[in-house]
Amino acid sequence: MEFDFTPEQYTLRDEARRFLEAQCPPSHVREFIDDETGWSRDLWKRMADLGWMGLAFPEDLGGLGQSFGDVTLLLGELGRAVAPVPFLASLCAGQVVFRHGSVEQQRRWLPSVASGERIATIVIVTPDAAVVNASASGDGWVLKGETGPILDAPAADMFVVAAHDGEGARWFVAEEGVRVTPQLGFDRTRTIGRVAFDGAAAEPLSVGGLEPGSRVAVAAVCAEMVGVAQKILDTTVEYSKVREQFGRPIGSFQAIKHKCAEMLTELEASRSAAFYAGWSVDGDADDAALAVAVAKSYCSEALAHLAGEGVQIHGGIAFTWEHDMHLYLRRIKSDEALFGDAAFHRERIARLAGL
Amino acid sequence: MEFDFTPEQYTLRDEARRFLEAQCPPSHVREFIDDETGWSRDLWKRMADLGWMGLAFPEDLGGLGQSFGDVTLLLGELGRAVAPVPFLASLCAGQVVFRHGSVEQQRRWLPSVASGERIATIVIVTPDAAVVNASASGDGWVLKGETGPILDAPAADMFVVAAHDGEGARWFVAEEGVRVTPQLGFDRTRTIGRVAFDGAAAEPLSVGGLEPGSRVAVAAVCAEMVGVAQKILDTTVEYSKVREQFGRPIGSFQAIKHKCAEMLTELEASRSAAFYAGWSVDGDADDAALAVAVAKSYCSEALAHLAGEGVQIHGGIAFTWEHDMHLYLRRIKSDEALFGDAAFHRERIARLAGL
Amino acid sequence: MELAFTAEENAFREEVRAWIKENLPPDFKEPRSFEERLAFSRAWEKKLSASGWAGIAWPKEYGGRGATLMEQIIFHEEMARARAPQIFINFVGINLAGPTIRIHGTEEQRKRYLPPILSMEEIWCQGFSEPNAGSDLANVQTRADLRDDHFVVNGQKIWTSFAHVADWCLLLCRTDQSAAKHKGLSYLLVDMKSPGIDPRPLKQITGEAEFNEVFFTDCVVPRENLLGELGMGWTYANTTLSHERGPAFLAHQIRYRNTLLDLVSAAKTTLHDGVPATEHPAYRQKLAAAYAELEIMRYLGLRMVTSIMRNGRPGTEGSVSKLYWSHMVRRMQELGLGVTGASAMLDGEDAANHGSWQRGYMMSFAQTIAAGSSEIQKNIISERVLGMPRGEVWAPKERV
Amino acid sequence: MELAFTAEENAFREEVRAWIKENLPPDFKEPRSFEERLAFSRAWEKKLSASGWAGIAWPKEYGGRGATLMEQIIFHEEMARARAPQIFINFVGINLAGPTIRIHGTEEQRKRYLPPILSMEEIWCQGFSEPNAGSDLANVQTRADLRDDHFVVNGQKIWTSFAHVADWCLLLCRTDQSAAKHKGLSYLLVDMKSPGIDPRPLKQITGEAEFNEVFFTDCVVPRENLLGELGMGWTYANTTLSHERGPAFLAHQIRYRNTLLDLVSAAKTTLHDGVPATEHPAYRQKLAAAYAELEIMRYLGLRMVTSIMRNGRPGTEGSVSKLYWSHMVRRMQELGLGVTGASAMLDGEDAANHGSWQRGYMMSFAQTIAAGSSEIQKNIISERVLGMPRGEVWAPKERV
Repeated sequence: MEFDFTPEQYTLRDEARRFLEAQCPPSHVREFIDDETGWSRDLWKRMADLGWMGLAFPEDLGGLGQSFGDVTLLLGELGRAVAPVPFLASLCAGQVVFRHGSVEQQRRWLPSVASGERIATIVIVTPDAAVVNASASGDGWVLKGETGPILDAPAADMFVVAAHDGEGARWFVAEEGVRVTPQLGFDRTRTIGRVAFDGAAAEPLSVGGLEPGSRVAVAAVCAEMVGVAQKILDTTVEYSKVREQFGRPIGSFQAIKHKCAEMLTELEASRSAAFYAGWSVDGDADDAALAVAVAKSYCSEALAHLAGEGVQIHGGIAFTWEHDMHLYLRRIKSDEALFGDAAFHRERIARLAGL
Repeated sequence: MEFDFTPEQYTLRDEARRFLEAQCPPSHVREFIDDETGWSRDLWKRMADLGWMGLAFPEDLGGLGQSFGDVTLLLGELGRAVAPVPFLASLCAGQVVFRHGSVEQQRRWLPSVASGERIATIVIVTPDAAVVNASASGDGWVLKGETGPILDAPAADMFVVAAHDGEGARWFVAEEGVRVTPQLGFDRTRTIGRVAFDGAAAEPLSVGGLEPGSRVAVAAVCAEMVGVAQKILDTTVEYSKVREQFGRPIGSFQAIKHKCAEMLTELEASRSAAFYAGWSVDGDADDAALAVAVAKSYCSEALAHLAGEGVQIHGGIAFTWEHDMHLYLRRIKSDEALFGDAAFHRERIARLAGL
Repeated sequence: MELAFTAEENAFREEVRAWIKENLPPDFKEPRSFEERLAFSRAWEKKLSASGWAGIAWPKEYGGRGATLMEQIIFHEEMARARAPQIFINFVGINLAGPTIRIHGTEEQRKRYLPPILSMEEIWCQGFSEPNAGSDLANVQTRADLRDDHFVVNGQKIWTSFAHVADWCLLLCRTDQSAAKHKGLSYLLVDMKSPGIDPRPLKQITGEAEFNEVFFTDCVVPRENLLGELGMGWTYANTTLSHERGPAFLAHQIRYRNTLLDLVSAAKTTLHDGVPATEHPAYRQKLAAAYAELEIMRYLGLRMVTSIMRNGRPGTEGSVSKLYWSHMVRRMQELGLGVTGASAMLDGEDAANHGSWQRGYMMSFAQTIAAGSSEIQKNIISERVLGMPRGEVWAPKERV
Repeated sequence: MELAFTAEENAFREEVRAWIKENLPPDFKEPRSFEERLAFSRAWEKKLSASGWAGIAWPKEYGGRGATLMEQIIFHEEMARARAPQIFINFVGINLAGPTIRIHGTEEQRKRYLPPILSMEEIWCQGFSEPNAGSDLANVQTRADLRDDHFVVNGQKIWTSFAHVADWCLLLCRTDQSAAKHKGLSYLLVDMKSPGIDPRPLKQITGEAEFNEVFFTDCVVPRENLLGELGMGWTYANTTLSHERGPAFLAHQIRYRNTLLDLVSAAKTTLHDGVPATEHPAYRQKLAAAYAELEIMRYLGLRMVTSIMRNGRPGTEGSVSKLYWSHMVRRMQELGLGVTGASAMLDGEDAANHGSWQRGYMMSFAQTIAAGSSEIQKNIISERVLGMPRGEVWAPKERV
């Protein structure tokens, strides 16, 4: 039994952190925060050069054949950097195609997703429900309906859509004829928008239902949140060591110290839950449905609290636009609402546990 | 506008506190805590001599003609002393008779309740529901059913019962033929027990429905809780000033200070809510139903938290039976469950507020 | 206990209501951008001023209405109930600078500065916080060196509202470098048109710039613009701060009640798990708890008012009230974000109710940080109310 | 990441299961009174001992089973899953005194004391806490004065489990009055039958007496009963304390899972507002949250075990685990009281499930107070894990 990443995986994480510190410092992030549809194509290309988008796809599909676990560490680093790229959306969409698509479908779509050439997004609001309707039309299917907000829809050129086909919810892929209306995100570092289908052609993925695909998305967002929260805690602890009030670093006051200790507790519990959720979806464990609901419910509430405490400890300085703390806070609060909030996932737990 | 007690009322409170400190010190309370049916008849007599049981009943019914507000201060002091007497139960029962009984019924029962000669209790679990059934029998009514746990049932010789008369819930008074089974209370300072009616004769009070009578009971328990909580905070702050660890009083550590500040905040908010609830039932204010639900929901949760913090700050010493802290904790936790807990009263608020 | 109003108070209430009805546009909606708010408030507060409502708490001898505490409460309540805008651009003048000058200024200063505040001819800002003097306000480092008949001011202030539109600044600065931290401070009344003052808008967490940083470089201030006595700035500052929480507590409660009503209607129309949030297990109880907390804020306010009427100052309930309501507001705003579901991921016009939950949530941090952070409040409560021993030096003992 | 067990581990699990099936009475119910528990555990732990399960973590050379970490976990997990009793009367001997003597004792001491622990011929208690040495353990004042060939012990210990039935006591006491607080301490191995020892039952918050106060009056202890070296008590004590949290974390999780299952079944059968607690808005979400928190305790445990296997000690997850689970337990127990409704007003046999929620709630305070209160844990975490500056003296720096 070994419930932790390997030293090699941590090396990858450390490399990713160094890469992002150099290539995606806050100044880079801030180039895009006033632009509703802006995101960093430069960074995306560099990430593609490193093979990040293909990390968790098999080699024969153009990926690097690593586990989903490796990607969760990467997601954490991208969260830490609040990187302005559609990585999470495209990854989740690709993973849904990988888990629900036929071999032919995988071959058709995944190599370009794995190379970063094609940007996909996952069109879903909560992981259990279709958001639009699909109906048969001639040889194929068409989608109708409007939904949102959808993460990184403005950046996407391929849409993996949870649609109701008359019998149940399942995944469809649409490439053309999708109308996207960009929206102003609370998280300014990523794009978001409404998505409308007015008879757009779509193809159903061969494996029906929304799970296990939607679980991957939930696990992914938890992994990202943990990375953001780690950055918040690191920043807060560092600040508390240098910021002086009453002639002493504020980090020497017990009230601040105890808050930070509580934040670390929330973070380590969240990290454990996100690790487990990632592991469980990777191997499709028996308790995967429960594990992702546990992780998302806990991370949403605990890490939103942690983020609030980070702002509080910073005091006035974090209340400025110039300080980066609000970028992390906005990311955490957005992720809290993404793919179902704590209340939603607790209700899932209640049902799964037979309450 | 004046939303506070008068100096005279506070003088009464201070006298009550001095009286109870002398007549009902913890050593006196502890005489009864190992005895399921034991309570202090001595203290009761002395309280009767002071006219406490009649405080809030009109003079023509043998009372002192003061407001219910005066009694709430007294309830707080009795809570502070965790006095082993059936005051709250008998007061609530008497108030129900006062508010729902005909003049004749008031005259028949209240003078002996107001003098402390007769001890009454209120047979109800949550303030909105009948607990047993009443049916017509000959000229009168009989009660059938079993319910509990009922506060101070083992001490009572008169039962004011929320019963369903076939059309709705209303109050009945039963004196004979009531079977009481004493139970071990979590709060060891008062008696408690199951109450069974197997055709006991009972008389309906003339004003139907359970309100406003049941509201008085809810307001009364909140007033008591505030007194207990004040004692917990006082004791905790005092202890923190004298208990030394690491060569300093623990009350000089910011972590302890901040906890105490939070406790005071919870206490003052609870006190405000209990004051208002008491005021609102006194004059049957328009928002009385809401006010008591607000008070009971808030006091239950906030003061249970406060009590837990009191134990935590005391550390090991509060973990002993010999220390009085657990007596207060048990009283608070019992009161939390008495006449509906926080969840119950929040649901009431939701309905009253049209949620 | 008596919660009824007198006939006179009720008549006063009718007067306020009638005035609002006549003067507030019936379709009035709180402007959403800071600039719009500023423009609206200029006109609105002029109106208030012209009708004698600007300084209702000010004594009659200084041009105010000399309203009783109950009248002030009634006035603020009615304004809140009508969702009329709160005093904004003239807030510092009416509530902070004005009372401070009235209490500590010379007779000449009173005559010179008070009337134009009431008439809104002169707008004020206050220069208090500095980057290194947040919770530790006595650490003010902006220096004013006395040279014959004038001071030369150098330094930086932060969180200065209205600095870019203000005519005057109530400036807390260090006039004695050698005295103990809180003893070398003085108050200057600074003409914002003086050379050497550079106010720069400070973009806050919401993306709007409601505040400014203000840089002073060799700014000359005449000696007669010293407020009261030299070295008394710390004492006077406590006057200013004590006026920051006025008798407006109950009115704030009504404004938060408006927020809660908005929250409830959002909850009724937003589906979670297929049911309105009001029927969802998680949100139903939280909404009810928010409702209870808000009611209790009113009761706390009623106690505070009673204490002030009886003793001239709030009692224990007053010392905890800021801690209570600031965290109540944070919870309520966070609940607002939660209730709106996936819309929480949006902002501004794209989000539910024009982004008011996002803005309200972000702004709620101001409540627990500004005007004495929650941590400072807890220090004060534990030491001054509960009498717990000082263990860590966190503020000069002399702070009132 | 790999959560599967090896074939050997699975075989070991089968062995444990088979043994439990054979030895645990099928209708076994945890005894409710302390005295019953004591009686049962004497017999049960003798059985464990006879079958070689007593010291499974002890090295083979000292009579133990030398089980791997995974085997220990499996053993504890299976015991927990079967709701078999936890090690009780021999807990101090097996988990605290034994390892401390093995690591710090002389070869003679090892030979003399270890075998009777394993065989349960000798029961141990530990003399650690004192009325004035709670969180501040270095403040131990029980003194042992060395006179030629023996120590004379005077003082008082508190929270000493099993003192009235124990044969030996692992006693932390002050042997040097002049040295720094944590430097003058030593460990003595004290025969509880010596004259001058008076253990008195200490009734705890639940009304039961699981602990004792122990008074030492001129109690003579031979010099050879000094453990290891003089003045090393503080260092050795940290060994003892570090063994207090063993690899039993995952097993604890299973025991709390049993508690949660009891809670859920109580919730299903207790009506609130006319519906089972599982369907009531307030309780449904809280039950789900408790479920999530409990699952996360398992994940934390898995990480801890992995860290111990890799590095010999837990990582960051280990430093927060006590804070995490102790408060989790408090919430769960309090939820239990809430779920049982009006029955929360009762206790003992009259209450739901024989008063287990009342007892569990009261006992949960032990988790956040004993073995390093939550406040001490937060000090440790902030300074040692997060590297925050020491501001207040709260413990000797040397504490490991």
